[in-house]
Amino acid sequence: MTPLAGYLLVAALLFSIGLAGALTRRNAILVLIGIELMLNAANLNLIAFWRYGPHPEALTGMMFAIFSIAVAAAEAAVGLGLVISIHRHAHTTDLNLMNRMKG
Amino acid sequence: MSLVFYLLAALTVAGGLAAMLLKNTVHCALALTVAFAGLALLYLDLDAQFAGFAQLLVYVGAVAILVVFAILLTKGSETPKDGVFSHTWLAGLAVAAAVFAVLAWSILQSVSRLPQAAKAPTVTVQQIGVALISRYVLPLEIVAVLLTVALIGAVIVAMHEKEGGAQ
Amino acid sequence: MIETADQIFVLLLHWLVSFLPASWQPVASAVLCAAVIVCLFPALFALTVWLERKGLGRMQNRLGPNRVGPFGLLQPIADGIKSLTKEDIVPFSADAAVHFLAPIVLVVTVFMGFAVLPMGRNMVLVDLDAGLLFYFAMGASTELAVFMAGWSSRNKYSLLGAMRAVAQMISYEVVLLLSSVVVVMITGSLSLTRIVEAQSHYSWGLPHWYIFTPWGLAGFVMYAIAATAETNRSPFDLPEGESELVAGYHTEYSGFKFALFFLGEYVAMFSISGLGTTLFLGGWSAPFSFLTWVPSWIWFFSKLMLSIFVFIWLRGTLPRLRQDQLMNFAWKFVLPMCLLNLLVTGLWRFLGDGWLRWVICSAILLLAYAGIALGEQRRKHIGPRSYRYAE
Amino acid sequence: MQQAISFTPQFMASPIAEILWLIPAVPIVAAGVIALMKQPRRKAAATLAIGSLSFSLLLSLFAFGYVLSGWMSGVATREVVNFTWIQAGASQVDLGWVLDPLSAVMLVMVSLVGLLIFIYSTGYMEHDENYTRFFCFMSLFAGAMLGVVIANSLLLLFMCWELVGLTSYLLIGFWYQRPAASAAAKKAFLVTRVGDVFFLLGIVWLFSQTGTLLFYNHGGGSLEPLALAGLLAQPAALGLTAAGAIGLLIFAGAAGKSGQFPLHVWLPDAMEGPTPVSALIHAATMVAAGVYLIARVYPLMQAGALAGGTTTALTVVTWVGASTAVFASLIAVAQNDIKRILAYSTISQLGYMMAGLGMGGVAVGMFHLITHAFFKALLFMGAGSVIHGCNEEQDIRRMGGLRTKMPWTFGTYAVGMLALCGFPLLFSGFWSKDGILEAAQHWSVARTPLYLLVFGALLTAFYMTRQVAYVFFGRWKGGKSAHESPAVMTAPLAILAFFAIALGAIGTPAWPWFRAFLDGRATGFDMHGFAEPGLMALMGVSTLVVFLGLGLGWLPYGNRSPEPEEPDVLERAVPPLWAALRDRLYVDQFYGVTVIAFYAWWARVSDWLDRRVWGGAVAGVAWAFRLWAQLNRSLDNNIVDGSFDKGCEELTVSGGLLARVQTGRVQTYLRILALAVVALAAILIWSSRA
Repeated sequence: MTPLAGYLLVAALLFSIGLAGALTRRNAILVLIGIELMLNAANLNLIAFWRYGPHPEALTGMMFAIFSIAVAAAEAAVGLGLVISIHRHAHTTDLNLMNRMKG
Repeated sequence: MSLVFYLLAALTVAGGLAAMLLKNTVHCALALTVAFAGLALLYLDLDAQFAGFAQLLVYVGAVAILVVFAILLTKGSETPKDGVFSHTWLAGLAVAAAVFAVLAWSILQSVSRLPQAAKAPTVTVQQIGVALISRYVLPLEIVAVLLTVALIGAVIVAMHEKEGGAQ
Repeated sequence: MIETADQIFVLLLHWLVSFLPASWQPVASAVLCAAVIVCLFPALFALTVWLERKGLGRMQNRLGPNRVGPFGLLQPIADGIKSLTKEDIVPFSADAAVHFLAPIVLVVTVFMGFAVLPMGRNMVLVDLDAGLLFYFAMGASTELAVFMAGWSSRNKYSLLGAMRAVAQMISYEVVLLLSSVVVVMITGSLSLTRIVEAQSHYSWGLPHWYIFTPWGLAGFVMYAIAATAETNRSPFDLPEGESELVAGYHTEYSGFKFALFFLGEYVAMFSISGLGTTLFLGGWSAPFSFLTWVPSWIWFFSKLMLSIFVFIWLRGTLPRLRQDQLMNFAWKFVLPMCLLNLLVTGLWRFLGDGWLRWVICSAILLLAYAGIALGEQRRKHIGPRSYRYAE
Repeated sequence: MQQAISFTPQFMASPIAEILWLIPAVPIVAAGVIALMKQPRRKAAATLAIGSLSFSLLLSLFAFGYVLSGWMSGVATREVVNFTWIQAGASQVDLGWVLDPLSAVMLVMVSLVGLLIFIYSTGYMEHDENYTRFFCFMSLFAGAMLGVVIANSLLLLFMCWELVGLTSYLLIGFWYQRPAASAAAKKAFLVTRVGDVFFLLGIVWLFSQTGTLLFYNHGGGSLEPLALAGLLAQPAALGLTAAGAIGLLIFAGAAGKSGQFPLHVWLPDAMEGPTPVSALIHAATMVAAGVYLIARVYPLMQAGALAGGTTTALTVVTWVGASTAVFASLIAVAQNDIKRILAYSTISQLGYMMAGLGMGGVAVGMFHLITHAFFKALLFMGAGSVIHGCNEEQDIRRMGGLRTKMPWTFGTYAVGMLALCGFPLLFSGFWSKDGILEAAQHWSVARTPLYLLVFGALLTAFYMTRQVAYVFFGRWKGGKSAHESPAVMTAPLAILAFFAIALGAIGTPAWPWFRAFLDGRATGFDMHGFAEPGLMALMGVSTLVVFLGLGLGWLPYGNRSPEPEEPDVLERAVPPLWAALRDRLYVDQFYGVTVIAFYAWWARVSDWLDRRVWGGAVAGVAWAFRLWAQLNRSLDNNIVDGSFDKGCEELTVSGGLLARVQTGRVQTYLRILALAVVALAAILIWSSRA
């Protein structure tokens, strides 16, 4: 098994863990954490492909990862801000209690 | 497949699992930082120095702190009585498992086609900088704008209404 | 002869390592250097504690420690023994694991910082291409340790202290980064050895240290402020404001863990001073061209101790700030000034050589500072302070 | 008269020429800034306007000095800076500016007079609450005018030209509360449009012929021999060459701006604007822009002229100019509004300039333009000072005896008046007018213009004397007592008066410096300039005419101040003539019954069409649709609705069912999302596997 496959598997595992968390946890913050994990798994993929790809000197994958790190930071900031404001209104961070959008 | 890789992978996955499974939210956050650190080390293992350190700086240094702050601000640190998992946790788990199955399957399918170990590329920070301001300058600018917007947006969203933006 | 004196430690290392088979040598040398660092700085820490207590004593018209050994020189050792032999108390409701991990994480991350500091010619543990970035990554990680300590010990003082500390460190981390970026802009490299080399040229016998340029001076001032805040030193020592919260985030620590925190703080001070030295004061380079025969490491450590003395001096002189003042200062004054400094550095970089850039850059900076000062005075911001009591 | 060695023209653009664009740019920017100011910021506005214009004046002086030094060292400066504005396929539109003696002289004149008038207006307008707006418009005008002056491209010139027109419109209607003012503004705008349409036609034609609108472009410009030759080769209608036709079209535009005979009607009404405006725009600069335009495109007008001969275009210019000169001064005789009299005299002087251009060449016309600018600005500002002093009284019959009440104004006004009449030897007006007469004397085509112009001179002297007698002599007949104006108003008057006298020195036949400067020839002082055949006689005649005019004016009006109501001396003498003159020879009435009436009729016709024809059609269509709608409704109610309602019920039911899916729980959605992704991925991989 090639090293790349190993990295990809780790990334897949991490992604699934993050997804599982995002799907199962009640606390909104933890859902956000799960999403962060998924993002990081994607970054790992990008970097792995950059490393073992045909043109590492083109830096494409690396750049992609760096940008996604930056964007993820912004996402975390806004997401947590939203959670805080929701908590201020609903006094809970439990997603199961936040179903005002019910059809 | 070096020993280092296995160790780091184990660390990272363990961190991720802990972050998703632990009851105490703050513990989850700390475990998350472990996972982040592991990922950073993985990057280093992949000769992506810059990305690795950036990962440390951004995630361990900033995002983790943000998360714990959010937890403390939302009194999330004490665990709720009726469990930390939603009652549909089984379905969620199943879906996640399905996703993993698909991913793993596709990877194992294409193992033969994946490139073998390549020689480590030598990338200096200078090259990255040059690339950032020459070829990737537009994304850079856009990210800059995005970060600014996110900063302002986060502040406004999290600000107390009664202070009416006085801060 | 001079060469050997300069490179003595390097030669020593090579000699020692040469006994081992080639395959082990890199690992061995790394371990050796790490060991040296880990031993050296605690010793320096002990010395510094004694210096600080003596110095503060002088400043406050007391004698300071003078019982243990000559001039109380053995005082630190006594303290060390005491803290080692003390009982290690963990509060009943505390989160044992985190409570245990916190000091370790702190000390480890702090020591990591030294890995990239060049302490003399060819005297750097790992010459990373992204050394500065690495350093800041490590510095960022210490905040987590502080938070762990404060949160895990289930004590409102600790928590408040930790929150204050983290908030303050985050705010000033930004300033720290921005004030260092100017150096990177000019040097064109994140590698600290490269930065030092860029500064170790001489014209008319004077070195090209960055502090001797307008932007460098401004940057250094910002850096010094940020460093003081980053290490929670007075006047920014709110996290441990004895009068407000008993001892901040390490209230609930005792014995050896407390010693670790204590050590951690001082070592952090060393490393941040070392970084400042490297960035602005020309690292291990001599202050005058005719002094280059003095071994480089001597210069580094003397500069280090000098800045440490400044820290002590500040502590002896300045009163403590209030939290809001602290934050306003960080976000409303220091940060904009750093951004301005970035601008000026860009100008400097592109105005090319010649006297013109000196005039323009210094003019801009001076105007900015003078203007702000005048404006503040006009708007009576620097007036009698008003107290807001907690309700 | 001089040895006709012509200097070598040079084209390299010097630094001063490079920054020439600043001269118009600065006042325009200032105008923009002032426009943003609040109304009470009076001081700031005035300061900004004056400061910017004095900057322009400084630059203009530099430019002039540069050209002058070039001239001294034997170089006829003509430096152009061109750049491409629009690049459309093969053809490109270039803009640019030119620095040559013509533009240099004009620059200095415009900015100097403008500056003086700005300073004057700070006094004149101080009681007006729209002070800032006034200065905004003023400096916008100054900028645009300077732009006209430096333009090296017919298009750029046209832009600034229109801008000038716009500001003139805005300033005439500055007191838009007065119906008269707003009407006058509209009139001015429309009438000048008539000219501008022809002008634009000329521009387009020129562009289509030569492919460029630049005047000078290192041999590639439209005024340079190459292009001119092409234009001459191109025949147009009625025996005209393209050059001649384009010249005539451009002249139409110029006539509109400079109020030449058929299009002069707007200028007298323009006096509704504030007096500084009349002085700056409708006496000194803008109206002169037409003359300047002709001077600028002179090579075009002159193209195809035989040696010493003339061309159709120039002939037309001459005749129009000469006739306007007499015509306007005739009307001026019978006016009672102090500013109107000056307005008509302006028209007639513009006629002189045109005639001078047509017969004597650039230098003759331009010289009169410059001198006239100074003394006419002086007269207008004097009139303004009088009006100001007599608290907004404009009827000369209600004034009188002001020479004691406002000595400064009187003295300066007298200087201006004498300059305008062309009082011999001492005043600039004499020399410039004399140059024109001399040109007319040597004109090969006809003698009539000479006689016309001489007659005009007589009338000028006459009506000016009448006015001065009415205003300054006799006894005061106004209501409240008059008072001298503040120094800020009189000082500019004094300065202008100085120029009104001194400028004459640069254009005497003995030392025709101005002409030499413009034509780029060397010159020196020699008395033989007077030895020109017939010159002495001509000067004698004009002197005689002037004295005659003064005398004729003084006899009936001097020192005896009739009551405001009692009819004028001439009116008693020859009532019909007087009536004709007072009603401005019925030109306005004529337009009223022809052009305007036609437009009114046409408007009525189209109105009728709208109401009856189109309106009817629309109504019919609408009616048809209403019918159709009725049918539809009956259909709907009975057939469609029933089924539709049923369908709606079904929809609500099914929607309710679907709504169950919307649990409002994020995780549910996320789950479904993930499932979908899984399915997609599976399909993808499966398909790619084979």
